[in-house]
Order: sequence, then C-alpha cells, then structure tokens
Amino acid sequence: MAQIEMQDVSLSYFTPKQETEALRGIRLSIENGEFISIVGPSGCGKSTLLSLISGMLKPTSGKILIDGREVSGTSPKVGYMLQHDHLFEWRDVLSNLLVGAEIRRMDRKKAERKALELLERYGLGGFARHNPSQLSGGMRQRVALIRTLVTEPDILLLDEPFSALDYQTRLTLADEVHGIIKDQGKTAVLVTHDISEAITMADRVMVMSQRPSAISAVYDIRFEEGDSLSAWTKRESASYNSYFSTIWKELQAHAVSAV
Amino acid sequence: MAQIEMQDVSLSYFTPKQETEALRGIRLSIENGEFISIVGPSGCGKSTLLSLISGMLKPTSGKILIDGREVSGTSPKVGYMLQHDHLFEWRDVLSNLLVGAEIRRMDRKKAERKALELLERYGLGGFARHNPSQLSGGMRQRVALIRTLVTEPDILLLDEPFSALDYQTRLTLADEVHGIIKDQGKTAVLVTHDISEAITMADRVMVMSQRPSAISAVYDIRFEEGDSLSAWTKRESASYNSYFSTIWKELQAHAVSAV
Amino acid sequence: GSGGANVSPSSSASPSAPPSEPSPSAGSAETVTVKFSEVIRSIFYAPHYIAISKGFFQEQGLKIDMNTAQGSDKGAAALIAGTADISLVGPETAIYIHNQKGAKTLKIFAQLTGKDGSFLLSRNKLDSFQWSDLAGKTVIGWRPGSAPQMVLNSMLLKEKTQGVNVVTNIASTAMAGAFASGQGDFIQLFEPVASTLVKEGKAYYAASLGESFGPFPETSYVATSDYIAKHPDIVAKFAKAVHEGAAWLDTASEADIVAALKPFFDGTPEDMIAQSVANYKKQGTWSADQVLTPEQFETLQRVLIENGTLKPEEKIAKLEDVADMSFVQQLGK
Amino acid sequence: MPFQPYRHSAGALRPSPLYRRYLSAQRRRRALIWLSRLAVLAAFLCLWEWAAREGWIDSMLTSKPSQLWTSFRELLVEGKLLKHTWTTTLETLVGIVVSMALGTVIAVVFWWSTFASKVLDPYMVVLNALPKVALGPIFYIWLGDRYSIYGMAVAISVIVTIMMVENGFKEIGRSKLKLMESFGATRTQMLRMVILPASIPNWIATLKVNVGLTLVGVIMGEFLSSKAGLGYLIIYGGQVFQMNMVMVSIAILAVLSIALYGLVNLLGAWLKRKNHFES
Amino acid sequence: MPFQPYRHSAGALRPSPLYRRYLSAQRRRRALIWLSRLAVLAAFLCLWEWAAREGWIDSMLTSKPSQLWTSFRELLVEGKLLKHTWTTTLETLVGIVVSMALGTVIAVVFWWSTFASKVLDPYMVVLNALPKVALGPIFYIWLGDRYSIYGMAVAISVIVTIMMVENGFKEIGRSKLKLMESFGATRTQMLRMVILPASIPNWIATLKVNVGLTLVGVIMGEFLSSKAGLGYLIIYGGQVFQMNMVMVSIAILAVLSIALYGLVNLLGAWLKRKNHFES
Ligand SMILES: Nc1ncnc2c1ncn2[C@@H]1O[C@H](COP(=O)(O)OP(=O)(O)OP(=O)(O)O)[C@@H](O)[C@H]1O
Ligand SMILES: Nc1ncnc2c1ncn2[C@@H]1O[C@H](COP(=O)(O)OP(=O)(O)OP(=O)(O)O)[C@@H](O)[C@H]1O
Ligand SMILES: [Mg+2]
Ligand SMILES: [Mg+2]
Repeated sequence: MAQIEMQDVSLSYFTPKQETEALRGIRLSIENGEFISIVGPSGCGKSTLLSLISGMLKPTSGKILIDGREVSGTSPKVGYMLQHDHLFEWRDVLSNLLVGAEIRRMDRKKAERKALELLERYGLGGFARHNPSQLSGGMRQRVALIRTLVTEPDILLLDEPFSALDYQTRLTLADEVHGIIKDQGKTAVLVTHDISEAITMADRVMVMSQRPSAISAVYDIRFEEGDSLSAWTKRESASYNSYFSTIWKELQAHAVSAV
Repeated sequence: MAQIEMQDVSLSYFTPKQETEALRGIRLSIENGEFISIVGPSGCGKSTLLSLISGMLKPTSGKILIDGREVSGTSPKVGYMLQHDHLFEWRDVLSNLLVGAEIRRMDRKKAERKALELLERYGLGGFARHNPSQLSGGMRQRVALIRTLVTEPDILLLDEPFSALDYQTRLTLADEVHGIIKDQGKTAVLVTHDISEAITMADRVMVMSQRPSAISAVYDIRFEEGDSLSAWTKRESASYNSYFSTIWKELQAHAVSAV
Repeated sequence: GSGGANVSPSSSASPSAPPSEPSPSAGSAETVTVKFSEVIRSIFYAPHYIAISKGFFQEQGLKIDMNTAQGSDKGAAALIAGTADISLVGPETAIYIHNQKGAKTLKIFAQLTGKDGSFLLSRNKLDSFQWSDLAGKTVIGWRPGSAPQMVLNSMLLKEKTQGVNVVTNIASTAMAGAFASGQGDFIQLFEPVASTLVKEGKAYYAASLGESFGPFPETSYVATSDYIAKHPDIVAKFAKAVHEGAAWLDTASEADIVAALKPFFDGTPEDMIAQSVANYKKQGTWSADQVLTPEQFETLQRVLIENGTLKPEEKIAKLEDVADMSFVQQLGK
Repeated sequence: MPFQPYRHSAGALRPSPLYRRYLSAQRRRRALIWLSRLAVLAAFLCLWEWAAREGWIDSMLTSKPSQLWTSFRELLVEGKLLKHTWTTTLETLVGIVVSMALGTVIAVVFWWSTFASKVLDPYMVVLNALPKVALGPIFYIWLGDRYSIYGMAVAISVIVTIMMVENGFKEIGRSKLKLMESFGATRTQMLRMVILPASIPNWIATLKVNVGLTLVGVIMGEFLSSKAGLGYLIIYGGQVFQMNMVMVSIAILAVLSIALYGLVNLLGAWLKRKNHFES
Repeated sequence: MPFQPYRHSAGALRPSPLYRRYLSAQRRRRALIWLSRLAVLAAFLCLWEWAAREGWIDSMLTSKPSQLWTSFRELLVEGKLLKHTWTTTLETLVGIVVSMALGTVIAVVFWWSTFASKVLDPYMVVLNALPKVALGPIFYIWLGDRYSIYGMAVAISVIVTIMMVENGFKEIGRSKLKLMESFGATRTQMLRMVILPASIPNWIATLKVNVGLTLVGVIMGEFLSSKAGLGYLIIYGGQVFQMNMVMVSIAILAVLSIALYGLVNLLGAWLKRKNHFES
C-alpha cells in the first residue's frame, strides 16, 4: 500500500472575484521512503498540492489517503517545510526547535533531547543557545528542517526550501538536506523551480501542467552509475543532461500551450 | 588598447563603525566587444567593481581607464543594469525607456525613435503604451535593458540582472539578453552568482576571492563545438561540465579559506 | 480615590497649612468630604478661598475636595452627573436646567458675589467716562452667553448706547493678549488681569460694571435639590463657612488677606492680589449675607431675556423653584 | 515565446455549482455584516432613547436621539447650521492645503540638505512631542483672531506631515536612486523624476492623517476664538447649557470628518490610478 | 565547511591613514552639527530676549527668556511647579497604561473575530476621524470632573492604538501562521506563540505614538477640568494673564514630553533586545 495516495483530487480556490481551478484530477501514489520532486510552471498549484497532503486544505473533490486513512486536518505524520525558515526571532535556536513539539503538546524533555541530538548530528552542535539572527541563511534553513524533524513526521513536504538562498549555499544545502532525509528514512515531496535540484535530489520527478493542473509527466530518475551518487557526480553524469533537457522541454511545452 | 582597464585598483568603504576593504589591487583589462562574467562569494565586492567602472565610486587607490581616459564620474559610454528593473510605475513603458535620455538631455525625438525601434526588435512592439505593472517579470527586465541601450552606451554593466526572476524565465531571458548584447556589439560585464549562467553567457569568467578581493582566476570559455552555440547546446557540451566543476571548486576554496 | 485627588490646593486646608489654627469645633465626630467644583480660579471668589485657608470649613467638619471646572456648564453638569456635591457657578444654570425639565433640578443655596466682577478698561486715558463714549468703538468682551457678556450687553441697552462693536469671539485666556497686542479700544476684564494691564500701562480703568450695573447675582453655590434635601446639615455648615470667610475678608488686614489667598494663586504677584481684592471690596462685590433676593433674581432673568438665552415664556415666577435661601437666612439671625 | 501576460484566469466562464454556493454564502455573510452594523447603530440609539426616557441617564446631560433630531431640524431651519458647518469645512480645507504644502516643502528641504535635517532634528522631536493645544493663546496673540484658527490647524498637522513625507522620501529604495545616478542625474532631476512621483502613495497616506489632525486643529482654534463654526457652536451650546446643540454639533462634526476622509480617499485613489500605482 | 558566520570584518584591526582621515572628518561634522544645534537655540533665545528688550515684541505678551528663568525659579521655590508636573506625569502614565491595555485587548478581539472587526469597522473609522476634543463635554458628564481627564486621554489615544496594533497583527506574515497551522496549532496558540511576540516591535512603535497622543489628551482634559497639572497652570496663567507662567508651563511640558518619549525609547530598546529583535 502506498504511503500517500491521491485519488482524482481536484481543488478550486474561491474568492469573491473569481473561481480558480488550481488542480484537476490529480492521481498519484508515493511509496514509503520515496523522494519525489515536483516541478511546474509558476502558479500551477504546487504549493496547493502540498497543502492538500498536509491536511491544511480540503480537496473540492477526490480523496487523499495517508497510510490508507483519509486525511482530515493536519496530522503529526506530516511535516511541512516552507520557502522561508520563519524562525521566531524572540526564541533561541533550541526553543525554536521545540515550537512544533510545544504545539502538539509532546513531552518537552524528550523533544528537547531529540532536538539537541539532531543539532549535534547535523553540524549545529554549538548553536542551541544562539539567536536565529546569529545564523547564516543556510544554517537557518537547516534549523527549520530540524524543527520539522523534532516532531518525528513520517512524511516531509518541502516547498521550495532553498529558493531564498544564494546560489552556492543552495547547491551545498540541497545536497545536505537530501542526505539528512535519506539518513532519517523519511518520505519526501519536494517542490522546486530548479530542474537540476529536482533531478539530483529525487527518485521521481513529476512535472505539472498549467492550471488547472494535472501531473503531465513522471520521470523515474535512475543513474547508470548507481543509485547512491552524490548530487555532484549526478550532475556530471550523461543521463543528467538528458533528464534535464527532457524535463525542460516538457515544461516549455506547457508554457507555450498557455499563451 | 583595451576598452576597460583597471590598474591596481583598491577600494575601501568607510563607515563610522568600521573600515571595509572591499577590493585590493584589482587588475583587469577588457577588450572591445568582449563579454565578461564575474562570479565570487557573496559580499566580495562584485557590485563595487561595477560601480567603479561606471564612475559612481572613486577608487581609494589605482586607476580605471575607459578607452584610455581616466574615469571621473558617470559617462554616457557606460550603461548600468541592476538586479531589479526599477521601472517607474508612474510612467508607461515608452517614457520609462526615455528616462536615461531625459537625464542626459538627449534629443527626445531621436531617443523616442530609437526606443520604439528597440522595443519592436526585441519582441515588445505592442507594449510602448502599457504600464510596467502590466508586464511580466521577464518583460520588465527586457525593458530595463532597452532603457539602458537607448542611451547608446558602448559598455554594459549587468549586476545580477536575472536573479529576481523565476528559474525558467531566468534561463530563457539570459539567452535572449546574451543575443541582444552580441547583436548590438556591446562590451559587457555580467555579475552573477549562477555559475552556469556565467559560463554560457561569457567569453571569459573571472572568479573573485573573499574580501579584500582580488581576481583569483580567469577562465577563457571556449567550446570545441564552435563559438556561436546557443546557451542550450553549451550546457550540454562536455566542456561545460568541466568548466562548471573547476569554477565551483575555485569558489569553494575561497569559501573554506575564509573560515 | 480619584487620581491626583490629594494634591489639590485644598490640601492647604489640612491642619498643617493654615497660619492661624482655629480650634476644631467640639463634638464634630468626623470630617465629611464635600466634592466641590468651582467655575474658574479667580480672586473674584476670594471669600471661598479664605474659608478654606482660614479653616472655616474645617471648623464645620467639612473637607473641601476642590476641582476647577473651567465653565459653569461643566460645574452644573458635575452636579447632575453626581461627581460634585456643590458647585460654584452662575445662577442662570439653575434656571436653564429648571426649564429643561430633566429628572434633577438644581437649587441655589447661597450667593457669593452680588455684582458683576468685571471692569471696563480703555486703551487711552479718559478723564471722565460716559457709556456713550463707547459708540463707534470696539470692545473686547466675553463669550456669548456668559455672565459678563450679558451684563455688558444689558448695560449698553440700559444706557441706550448704540454702535458699539463688541468682540465676543475670543476665549477668555486670549482676551488680554488680544488687547495688549493692539486690538480693540476697550476691554472688559476681571481681576487680577485688569490690575495687571493697568500696572503695565497698557490700559486705564474706565468703569466698573459691578458699580455701574448695580446688583447682579453673578456666582452662586448650587447643589441638586436631592442633595440639599438629603444633607441639609452639610449645606448649612457649608453656607456658614462661606459666610465666615466673607466676614473675615471684610475686616482682615491686607497682609493677612494676601497671605491667606496666596496658596491658591500660584505665581500671581502679591501686590496684584492685594490690588484686586481692594478693587472688589471697593465696589461691594461680596454680599454680606449671601442671600439671593427676589429683586436680584428678577434682574438676572431680565438680563437673560434681554440677551436671548432665556425665552420670555420660560421666565420663572417663583424664586423658590430654583433657590433655597433658608440656610443663609438662618445665618443672619 | 516564453512571455505570457501575467495572470490567466482559467475556468472563470462557467461558475461551478460549488462556486455558486460559495458566492451565495459570501453574499449572505456580507448582508449579515451590514445588518449587524445597522443593528449596532439601532441598538445604541434605542438604548440611549430608552435609558433617557426611563430616567436612567439624565437627558439633560446626555440629550436623547429624539431630542437631537428635533434640535437638528430647528438649527437647520434657522439656517445657522449650514453656515457653521461650511465655516468649519472651509477652514479645514485651507488648513489642509497650507499644511500639506508647507510640510512637503520643508520635507524637500530636509531631503536636500542632510545637514539642515540633522541640525533641526531634535527641535522637530520637541515640536512633535509638545501638545500643540497648549500653544493656543500664543497663536492668538501672534496671528490675531482671524488667522489663529489656521495657526492652530497648521501647528497640529504640519510636524507630522513633515515627518511622514520625509520618511516617505527616505523609504524610496536607494537603488531607484542608484539607477538615476548611473545615468548621471543631478539632485534636482532625482527630486523631480523619482522622489516626488514615487512618494505619491505615501503622500496620500500623509494627507489622510493630515485631514484628521487639521480638523482637530480647526476645532481647537474655534474653541479659542471664532465667530462661527462647529467648534463655536459646541462652546456656545455648553455656555448656555444646551446639550442638544453640543451633541448635534458633534454628530455633524463626525459626518463632516467622514466626508472629508472619503473625499481624500477618492482623491488618493484617483491620483494613484492616474500614476498607475497599484492600490 | 560552507557555513560561515555572517559578516567577517577584515582589516578592521589597523585603521588605514585614509580611514583615520575619514573618521576625523566625521568627528568634525558631528561636532559641527552639535554646535549648530546649540547655535540655533542660542540665536533663538538671544533674538527673543533682544527683541523684547528693544520693545519690538511685547514681553508681556510673549514673555522673554530672562523673565522665564525668574518665573521658573519662583514657581519652583514655591514648590508648586513640581507638584503640577508630577500630577500631569502621573495622569499621563495612567492614561498610557490604560489605553495601551485597552487598545491591545480590543485589537486581539478584532483579530479573533473577523466578524466583529468587520461589523465595527465603520464605527472605528468614524471614531478615528472625529476630533475627540469635541467630546470633552460628554466625557465630563459621563466620567465626572475627576475621571474626565483619563477619559479624554484614552479617547484621543485608544483608537489609533487599536488600529496600529491590529495592523501590526495583520502584517505578521501569513506564512508564519501557515507554519503554525502546519503543526496543527489552535488559534490561542497562534496568538500566544506568534501574534503577540511577533508584534512587539510594532507594539513599541504604537506606544511611541500613544505617548504623544495621551499627553495631548491629558492636557486637553486638564483644560476641561482639573485641580492641578500643567494644563491647569496654562489655563490659569492665561486667565490671570501671566504669560510667563504659560510659557514656563509649556517649556516644562516640552521637557516632560521628551522625557516620556525617551523613557519609551529605552523601554522599547530593552524589550526588543530582550526578545532579540534587531533594532
Ligand atoms: N488562498 C488562495 N485564494 C485564491 N487563489 C489562490 C490561493 N492560493 C493560491 N491561489 C491561486 O491558485 C493557483 C495555484 O497556487 P499555488 O500557490 O499552489 O501555486 P504554486 O505552483 O505553488 O506557485 P509558485 O510557483 O508561484 O509557488 C495560483 O493561480 C494562485 O493564484
Ligand atoms: N555603501 C557601503 N558602505 C559600507 N560598506 C559597503 C557599502 N557597500 C558595500 N559595502 C560592503 O562592501 C562589501 C562588498 O559589497 P558589494 O555589494 O560590492 O558585494 P557583492 O559582491 O556585490 O555582494 P552580493 O553578492 O551580495 O551582491 C560588502 O562586505 C559590503 O558589506
Ligand atoms: Mg508555491
Ligand atoms: Mg552585489
């Protein structure tokens, strides 16, 4: 049984001015431990898709199942990571990490131990008592990821988590986050605009069409050189280039069809 | 004689709190019609370098020559394009294009004719009377480029002109701008964080070191497949990958050495 | 208590402040606090301050919690709203309120000033002043509806002086400044401002409206009918203290008077206080018996009608409707 | 052809049943809000009237709606009310124009000369913090009876105006100016081509604040010295203990202030549209 | 090891000769600014004194600096000045506390219930636009002669406070709340964990505006009815035509307002530092 299952999910946004059909008849299923990237033209409904999985939005029609149960409201099984880290300036790093645990009223001692352990493990050992403003952009995003991990979700939803970072930090951090998520054995859905990020991080890349969107193509990413390549070597491999141009053309096709 | 020549140029910023030595002993010379990309860690002084060439800043020591004459103040020979388009909302596209001409008190009729011609030529023919808010991000940046071209500079300075755009627009626009500049036969200096942009657009890539910066390496970009490749084919060529990883490593070296 | 309530000038009524401490009246078990609202702070009301600072209220077992209302309307409103027990206001407010037939009525139980307290000052020295001199001249006067303005207006009617341009659009605090900066030929002022202007050589006394117009009940002690009915003892004691203040003022030496008034008039030079008191004494401002007579009441209503603030059909026939003079009448006996 | 117009609204042609349901729910909600607003007003008035009739509050002090209405009609018929309202309106408009003009000019001077701005800064802070109402008598003496109203109005509004306009100038991105600089623009050109047009939205925001302050100043000025105007009416009504007159004047003042506010909103919307600022 | 601490200041150890020259130029400039400030003050006072002595202005109307000084000393010695100042200070502090508390609570209610906020919105606009000074008589009646000062102070400051605080709540990024929502936070948790702490900087900005308004309200209230206070002194000084007293009171008022403003600045800086907001 797939861990995440979307069955003919559609979603329309209603505002007094207009109706926006964001998603139409989305079907997908994601297995336990899989890493999925989603790319698509901007405004096509990628963030909407993640919100649906997280339970913050209800589909207009269709069903979303997580571990076979229909989603109704947010669940501790799902962790969400946004484009900006949104660390709270008025809390230090450690107490930022405990935000999720606090909201969910988890055992504080245990959560704290977990948070410190993750900090240590992912290279931020000495920063528990620092203020967010003392961290660099990349460090802040790592803290944001750990904040999500502290609540021990099975599924991670990542909405353009690196797009606010500068180019070099972005490249490096993407690698690291990929490592962390694989290390923790989580299922992950990553939304990104950056095709090379999508290819190097994911097991599968899904391309979405223009609004009302559906999933227009799915690419299984396999490198002949083996599966556990670093992002770096992936980028240099021959299949990378062909994935890149195929996905690029797929995306362009949607852009054109929209005019 | 080189068109732009920097001789041992240093620049320090003074604020009441501290002295920031941004550039130290920069030497470079750029030929007429050359396209140069500059990459470097963030805050290393890339924008400062462009400001020096444009004459908006004076070097603390050293000399900058353009066409053999020492730079003193801004000159009509140099056009500057910034990260954000900064189109004036209160003017329509055409009158935005005439901003530079107006400031320099150029012949209005002639400038207008030139502006309309460029608009037409670069695919924005029908937009002269539109307001900036009616254009997409990519169109706005093209208008910003044309605004610079209307004043007929010999040299174009581009400071991360695509970084505010989304991924797909960025890729496409970079190609186009490259085409426009080559078409106009201008000398260009492009600052970017994006290594692949730097490689695909430029004849030479300069890598700057951490502050106080100097130029730590220069790479002549030559593709075996020929010189007039599209950005797209360049990205797929074998030498692209090797340029990319060399420059990446050069940059990483500076990042590490700074800790 | 209310914020800042204990830092009022009335605190000088506490045992430490008065220079000569009279023996507290025997038997008065506890002091009663009276919430009192005065219309403005003025030497015109000197007997009242004397009664506070010489301890006459205290002798009666009353503690005066005094607030300055800056206007008769607010003084009266405080009574109706119940935030003041007794107010010192123009008696016309009692008439207005009577005529509005609201739930509460006010009663005048004592009168503090029996004449208008303003003086007419001229810019140029006049050897002898006739009211007809005002014809064609500009007079800086008080706001429409205020007692001094109505008195001046009635005075002009009485003297049949025509063509006087009375400026009534200036707030009281800006009048003297307006005159000093060159506006107007005449100005109608209370003390000590009149004395101040005269002393500075900016103006000359032309006439006293109090003297010229004759008796006019300008300021009275007023309380709601309910309060008077419920606390006749307090009202009686209050009237007695005021009476004693007036009597003391009548006979005391200038120096004593100035010393007694000084705490209430921060920053006013002592000679100005003395001069002002002397001027008021001279014109017989302070009635000896605090009684509002039917004649005075008639004068008041006539003035109000002449000035259009009271409709003729609203005229009150019986003084008893708005006044209760029993407290002050007892005092004389 | 990668450039597409901004937002493409798809599927906006035939509203789906769900959307229609949403729209009618919205309409119901809006109606409910309007009803509640009216209900609040009605409840307030009824309670007031009722309490006054029952004698819980003294209608002499607080007046009551029915009396207000009578009083309003009387004042209107006597023809005075319109005159007073018009006087106040005119004074306010003059005050607004003067203080906006003065404030903008001074802000430009401060933008032009950082030195002047720095030197005068502490004095601006003092003037801003000082309750201007305290200066009333002084204005009267300096400006006389006619102009003291304007003096008060301008005094109350001009400092805030200067500060807000100056702030607006400062908030205009350095980089817009850098663009101008790269073309070799002079300071005058920057002012004319960027600073002034770019601060139109901020200028409108300032105008909105200014209207309220100027009206307060005019009323204060009328309290101090006036022949007519709503402030005069309020003072006079108090003097002769006519709370109805006071209340009617206050109500009209409220209407006037909303009208002025609405006018400024319209003007602002027009100015913004004309200059293509998104609202 | 790609993560480096934020800003590395290089070469800050040994200032270069050029930098030293720059620094001393800066120091000269700062000194010049301070001198000019003092010069402006001195010139103003001297001109005033001189004009009064030469009889160009009437010192009875405008007072003069030397008289002010004498008057100040006299008032101080009589012990009354401190009392009046203290009264006003206390009233202002109480007013500030009440109106900030009230404003924040109402803003929270409006945040909590969009419906209430929508329904009451037009009334807020009216109340905001209405010159509160005109309400003086009403406060006087409702609150009595003692509390009307607080009524006036709160009336003048609370509406702006509500609007600013509410605005601050709204400006807190939707996405910070989205983060909370993704953890399944309740509305109370959002309020407690995000809305309130995140609006501290805005709350402080509101407090700064509030101080000025409350002080104006207190002075207005004291004009209306009071036993003591600087407003009382100003009115009384006007009534007895003692312009010295008026001027001294206004000067002290200016000092008081700056002191309060400074106090709030300190408090704000402390609160921000405590909560790690960058200033
Ligand atoms: N709350 C909302 N109300 C109405 N329309 C909305 C709302 N949120 C999103 N939309 C619309 O729905 C569409 C999809 O939005 P969404 O944010 O999911 O796109 P996206 O793919 O994440 O875009 P981007 O690439 O810009 O992040 C857009 O057209 C957007 O305008
Ligand atoms: N006006 C200024 N005053 C003081 N220091 C400045 C100023 N402008 C830039 N600096 C400092 O000079 C250094 C170089 O700045 P510059 O903007 O040239 O870097 P950059 O390479 O363009 O950075 P980025 O990649 O972020 O655009 C930085 O450390 C910056 O903090
Ligand atoms: Mg999105
Ligand atoms: Mg830069």
